[in-house]
Amino acid sequence: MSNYAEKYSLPELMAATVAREIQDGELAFIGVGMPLIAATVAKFTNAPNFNMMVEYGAVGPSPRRLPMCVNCAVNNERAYYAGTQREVMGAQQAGFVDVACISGAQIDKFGNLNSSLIGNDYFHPKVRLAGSGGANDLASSAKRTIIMMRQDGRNFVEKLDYLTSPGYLTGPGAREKAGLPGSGPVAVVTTMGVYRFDNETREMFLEKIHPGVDLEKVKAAVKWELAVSPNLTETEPPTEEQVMIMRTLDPLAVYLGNGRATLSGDFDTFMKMFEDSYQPMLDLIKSKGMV
Amino acid sequence: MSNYAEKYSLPELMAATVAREIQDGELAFIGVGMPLIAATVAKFTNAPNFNMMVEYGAVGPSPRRLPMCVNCAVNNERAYYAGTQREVMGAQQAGFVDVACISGAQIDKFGNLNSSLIGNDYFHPKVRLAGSGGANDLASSAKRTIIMMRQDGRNFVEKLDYLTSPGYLTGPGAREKAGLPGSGPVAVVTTMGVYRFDNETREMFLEKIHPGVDLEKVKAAVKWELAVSPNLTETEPPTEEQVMIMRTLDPLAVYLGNGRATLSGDFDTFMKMFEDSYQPMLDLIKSKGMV
Amino acid sequence: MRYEPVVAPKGRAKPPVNKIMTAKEAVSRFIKEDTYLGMSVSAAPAALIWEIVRQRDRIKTLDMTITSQIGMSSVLIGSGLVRKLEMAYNWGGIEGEDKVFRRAVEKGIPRPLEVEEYSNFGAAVRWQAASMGVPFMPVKSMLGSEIPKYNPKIKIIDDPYTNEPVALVPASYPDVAIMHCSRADEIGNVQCIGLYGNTDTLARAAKHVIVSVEEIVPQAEIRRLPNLTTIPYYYVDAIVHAPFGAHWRESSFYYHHDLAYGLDAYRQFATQEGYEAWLDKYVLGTKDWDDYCKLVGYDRLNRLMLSEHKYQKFGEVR
Amino acid sequence: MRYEPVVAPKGRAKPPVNKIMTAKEAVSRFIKEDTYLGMSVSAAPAALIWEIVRQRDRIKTLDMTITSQIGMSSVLIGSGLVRKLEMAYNWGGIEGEDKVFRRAVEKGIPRPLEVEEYSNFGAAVRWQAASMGVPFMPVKSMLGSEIPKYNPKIKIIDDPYTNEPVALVPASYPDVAIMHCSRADEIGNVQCIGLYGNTDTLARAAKHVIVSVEEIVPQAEIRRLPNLTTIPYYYVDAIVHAPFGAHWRESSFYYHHDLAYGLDAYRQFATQEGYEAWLDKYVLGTKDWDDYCKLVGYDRLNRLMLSEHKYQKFGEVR
Repeated sequence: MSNYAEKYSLPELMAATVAREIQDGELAFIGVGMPLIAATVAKFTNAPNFNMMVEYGAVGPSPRRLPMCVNCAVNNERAYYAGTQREVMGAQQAGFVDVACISGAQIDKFGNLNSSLIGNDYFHPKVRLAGSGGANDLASSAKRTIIMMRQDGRNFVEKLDYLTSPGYLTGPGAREKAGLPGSGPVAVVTTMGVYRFDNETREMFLEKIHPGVDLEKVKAAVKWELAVSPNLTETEPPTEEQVMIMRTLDPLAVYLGNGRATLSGDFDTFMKMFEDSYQPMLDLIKSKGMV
Repeated sequence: MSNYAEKYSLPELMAATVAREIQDGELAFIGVGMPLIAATVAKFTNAPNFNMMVEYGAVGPSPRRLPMCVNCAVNNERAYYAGTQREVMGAQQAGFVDVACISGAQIDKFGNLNSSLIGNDYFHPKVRLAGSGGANDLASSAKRTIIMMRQDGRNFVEKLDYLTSPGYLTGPGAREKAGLPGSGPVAVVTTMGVYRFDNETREMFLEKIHPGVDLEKVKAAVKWELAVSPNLTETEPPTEEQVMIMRTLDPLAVYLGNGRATLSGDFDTFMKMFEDSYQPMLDLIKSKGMV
Repeated sequence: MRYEPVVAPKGRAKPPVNKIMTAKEAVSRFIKEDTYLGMSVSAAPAALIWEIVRQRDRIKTLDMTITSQIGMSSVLIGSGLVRKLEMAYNWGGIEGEDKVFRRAVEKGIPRPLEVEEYSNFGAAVRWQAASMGVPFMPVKSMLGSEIPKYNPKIKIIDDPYTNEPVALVPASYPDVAIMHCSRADEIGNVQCIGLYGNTDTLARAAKHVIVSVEEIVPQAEIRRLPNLTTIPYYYVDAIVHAPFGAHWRESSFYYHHDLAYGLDAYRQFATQEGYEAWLDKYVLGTKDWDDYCKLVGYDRLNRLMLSEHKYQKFGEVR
Repeated sequence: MRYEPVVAPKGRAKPPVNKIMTAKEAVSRFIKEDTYLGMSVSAAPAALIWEIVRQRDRIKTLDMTITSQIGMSSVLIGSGLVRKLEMAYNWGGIEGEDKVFRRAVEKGIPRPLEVEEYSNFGAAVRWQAASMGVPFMPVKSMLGSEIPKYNPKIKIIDDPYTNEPVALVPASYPDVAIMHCSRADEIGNVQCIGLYGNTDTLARAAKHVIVSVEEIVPQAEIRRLPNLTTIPYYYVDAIVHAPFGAHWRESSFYYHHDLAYGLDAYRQFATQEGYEAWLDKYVLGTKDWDDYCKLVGYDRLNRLMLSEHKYQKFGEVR
């Protein structure tokens, strides 16, 4: 059933798009933020038997509230397993993880990512960023990765300032030569559209464009000669159900809007969000016949 | 206090001797059998704050019955930790284990042990034995080892048929050169006496001889020119308390006599031994102010 | 560019579906001729071993990887199924000398047995390497001994950081692993209570995993105690409900080792004829594990359980 | 031969003695100038970090090893104590951009910060190598990336078994590790409930270990649930009783992450002046953790606990 939502936000469109990338029965390595919203939507719609691994040591949680971080207590709420990061990272390196969601500040045409620094001198960066965290591990070993990124016009670059997380490196055969177990990125979901990677050249091409986005604007936001699919289509909008699920899980738009700004210093609003989450989430879980 | 027992068996003498080698506060890697009896005696007498590690994943058990094997359920009875073999083996390799008890079928003058096979062709042994098990790991990484062996006249050899567990290998400096973390054996407690290793030559010498054993018999039971301490003394007998503890833990002499023979097929006697062990062991534990 | 998107292969995760089946089904489905079989020692998967022997005419030959086995592997060796044994220790423990093992190695009865040796830790970290998807693990055991001399798979290198010798052992990926554990839910989340040796890492190393358990519990019980989950569902192919499934050995917090039985079995194993008489009666002569338990006697098994619970019951003070 | 027997050195095991002390005592005793400090992220050892900053005039300089840190490490970096950071990630997580980290790396404010980078798993297995007493661990992460290009400690070799590339990372043995866990007994048997990242292996890697805990429990409670023991006593030097000891971060099964506080703190950290104002009020302005909790408000902390318990309480169905 595709009862599309009439009103939805761009983050909601992106999360719904990623949710559709997750298949039933899969094991996914999910970071918090938008990927978590997407994973939750998938679990309650197209992939009821998929389970989530969270980086700091949780598998298959069934939380009734919004997780805050990869090491957040919510991640082991009613989980199948709780313990170490090495359990989930080791399982991933051994090939058990079907799909992982990652992001970065810069990306190139082979899907390589930079989340470490901006500038051309590693030792004196213009802007220092977070670093790999688990992104390099997921990009190296997950069977496939889905990349979620903001497109700001400057971050789809010809050459990365630093290669933090491997995509297809220099092209066909490069991952195998490097000894990487995973097979690399299959999709890039951005604020402008959806990109795939060509099986022959391993180069990114535009497959879908978001409703209302101008193709020339997309091309201008990509610093290399962007390949566009001859069958370019418009991104499928989120369904009403997908949007309902997102707003039930994240009522203050902490991940899907500017909820963080409103919560800064506002303890009561923050706590009320949690205290009130139990019943609506439980109802949602039950409506899907889950436990 | 040294209120010596008037009557005791040779195994009881050996166990008491090993018990005296364990110091308070130490962490020891203990296999079952006689070393376990010795460790229990030490815990209740000279080393109340020492704790035991058992190979298949238990630390600091406080059992009220006799363990049967290194992976016996009794080993995690009221333990501080229960889980994996890699926890205890890893801790040992990282240098956390003060002392370990091992054994073998053959030993040479440098305290190297063979527990794998008898015969001069590895691929066609005259007698196939158990193999290393954990013995090699303990001999490699425990800070010091104590060796317990039967002396049958043939097993203190010039050359081992197979070197399963390293003592001092070929002599001074050989362990360091091989890259072994532990420092090697400090004592060999046999059915005839107690041997030490000379700090300079790393060769075994006879330090103590058991009451009633003839020195010439000992020399005849050693296939190399045995060095004998100029201050050779008689082995200290077990105290009444040490013997009482051994007989409380092992009333049917499963480890300290021929209990196994009598138990074969006799389920009722076997079960009664367990069912009746609770109260006397509890009384013993309480008498020592332990929990 | 053909604009044909990259399609990635699936991961190795087993899906969260109902995995409960009988030992007969599990062994038939996963264990074939020439299977490279891994086996846990804590607890001993007796119910699964018995079923493998019942299907020996179909299976014919197994190569095995263990750390240490105390008695139970000899049931397989004596049956003529085992061609090769990668091991650290194979003996009777308190039951004593393993004549079955000796006959196979010394005399090739009932068939020649090739032995590949490691130390216990050396054998265990081979599974750990596989569980992490790395080709080897470094270890400080076995250095200076003759174990590497007769096992070329053990490589001694100079550590590139300290230049000191370190031994490398290669990852071991069993085709199938069999193990006996405490409890599991129907999708295969397994919880081991008490000591469990290397059961956790063996399950992570193997391509297919068959777990027999004392109890099957609801998913909600697993979710209540997620820190007790030893083997998450994605490693597991089959859950076999086999109460007392480790007899004559122990199952921590469930029942005690039946030494009287074990010693008596070992007495019979002293000759191949004795072993076969035991096998005919207790293994081939019983159609499944429940049938074996009836033959041993549930009264006897129950007494072993009560004795264990007198001393320890998980989560309770005894 | 002089007949002087070999005397072996003692092992590294910490004895089973009463290890309960205040954060002030523990930090004074174990953390010195130039200490190589390891820190857990799940849970964040806030009570111990605050105390380290209170003693910064004595400690002066720390080199740190972490996997990832979410916010808390910046309290140390901003205080001017940190000279070097071995890390995979150092940022605010949901609290956002870490301006303290940026100032230190980009501008050397309040002091230059050297960064040595790994992936999360790459950083974690360095502690695992140390925990096992091996000089390195092999890993398949970081291959093909530029992480090894700027970190010579990462060596890429051809695996001697498969000839495929594999990365080696060297063991990391912190002088001192600080961590916040669920509960412990007085001799230092520690149980972590919920996810705990790499806290277990960090404790096994470090020379000295300081653990702050939510609850101190009797030994009998540890013995009742031995499978829950995450860190046995022989690794632990000090147990510090610090309820709510991870605030503003979460402590699984005890209380929720105080995001409202964290976001507000990060807003203040945007400038060094803002950071110092926060530090003066909440860290230097409080004499110990209880004093900090009073300043934050036990009513607020209690509400975070009640909210967590509404959703999960260990061993209970919620």
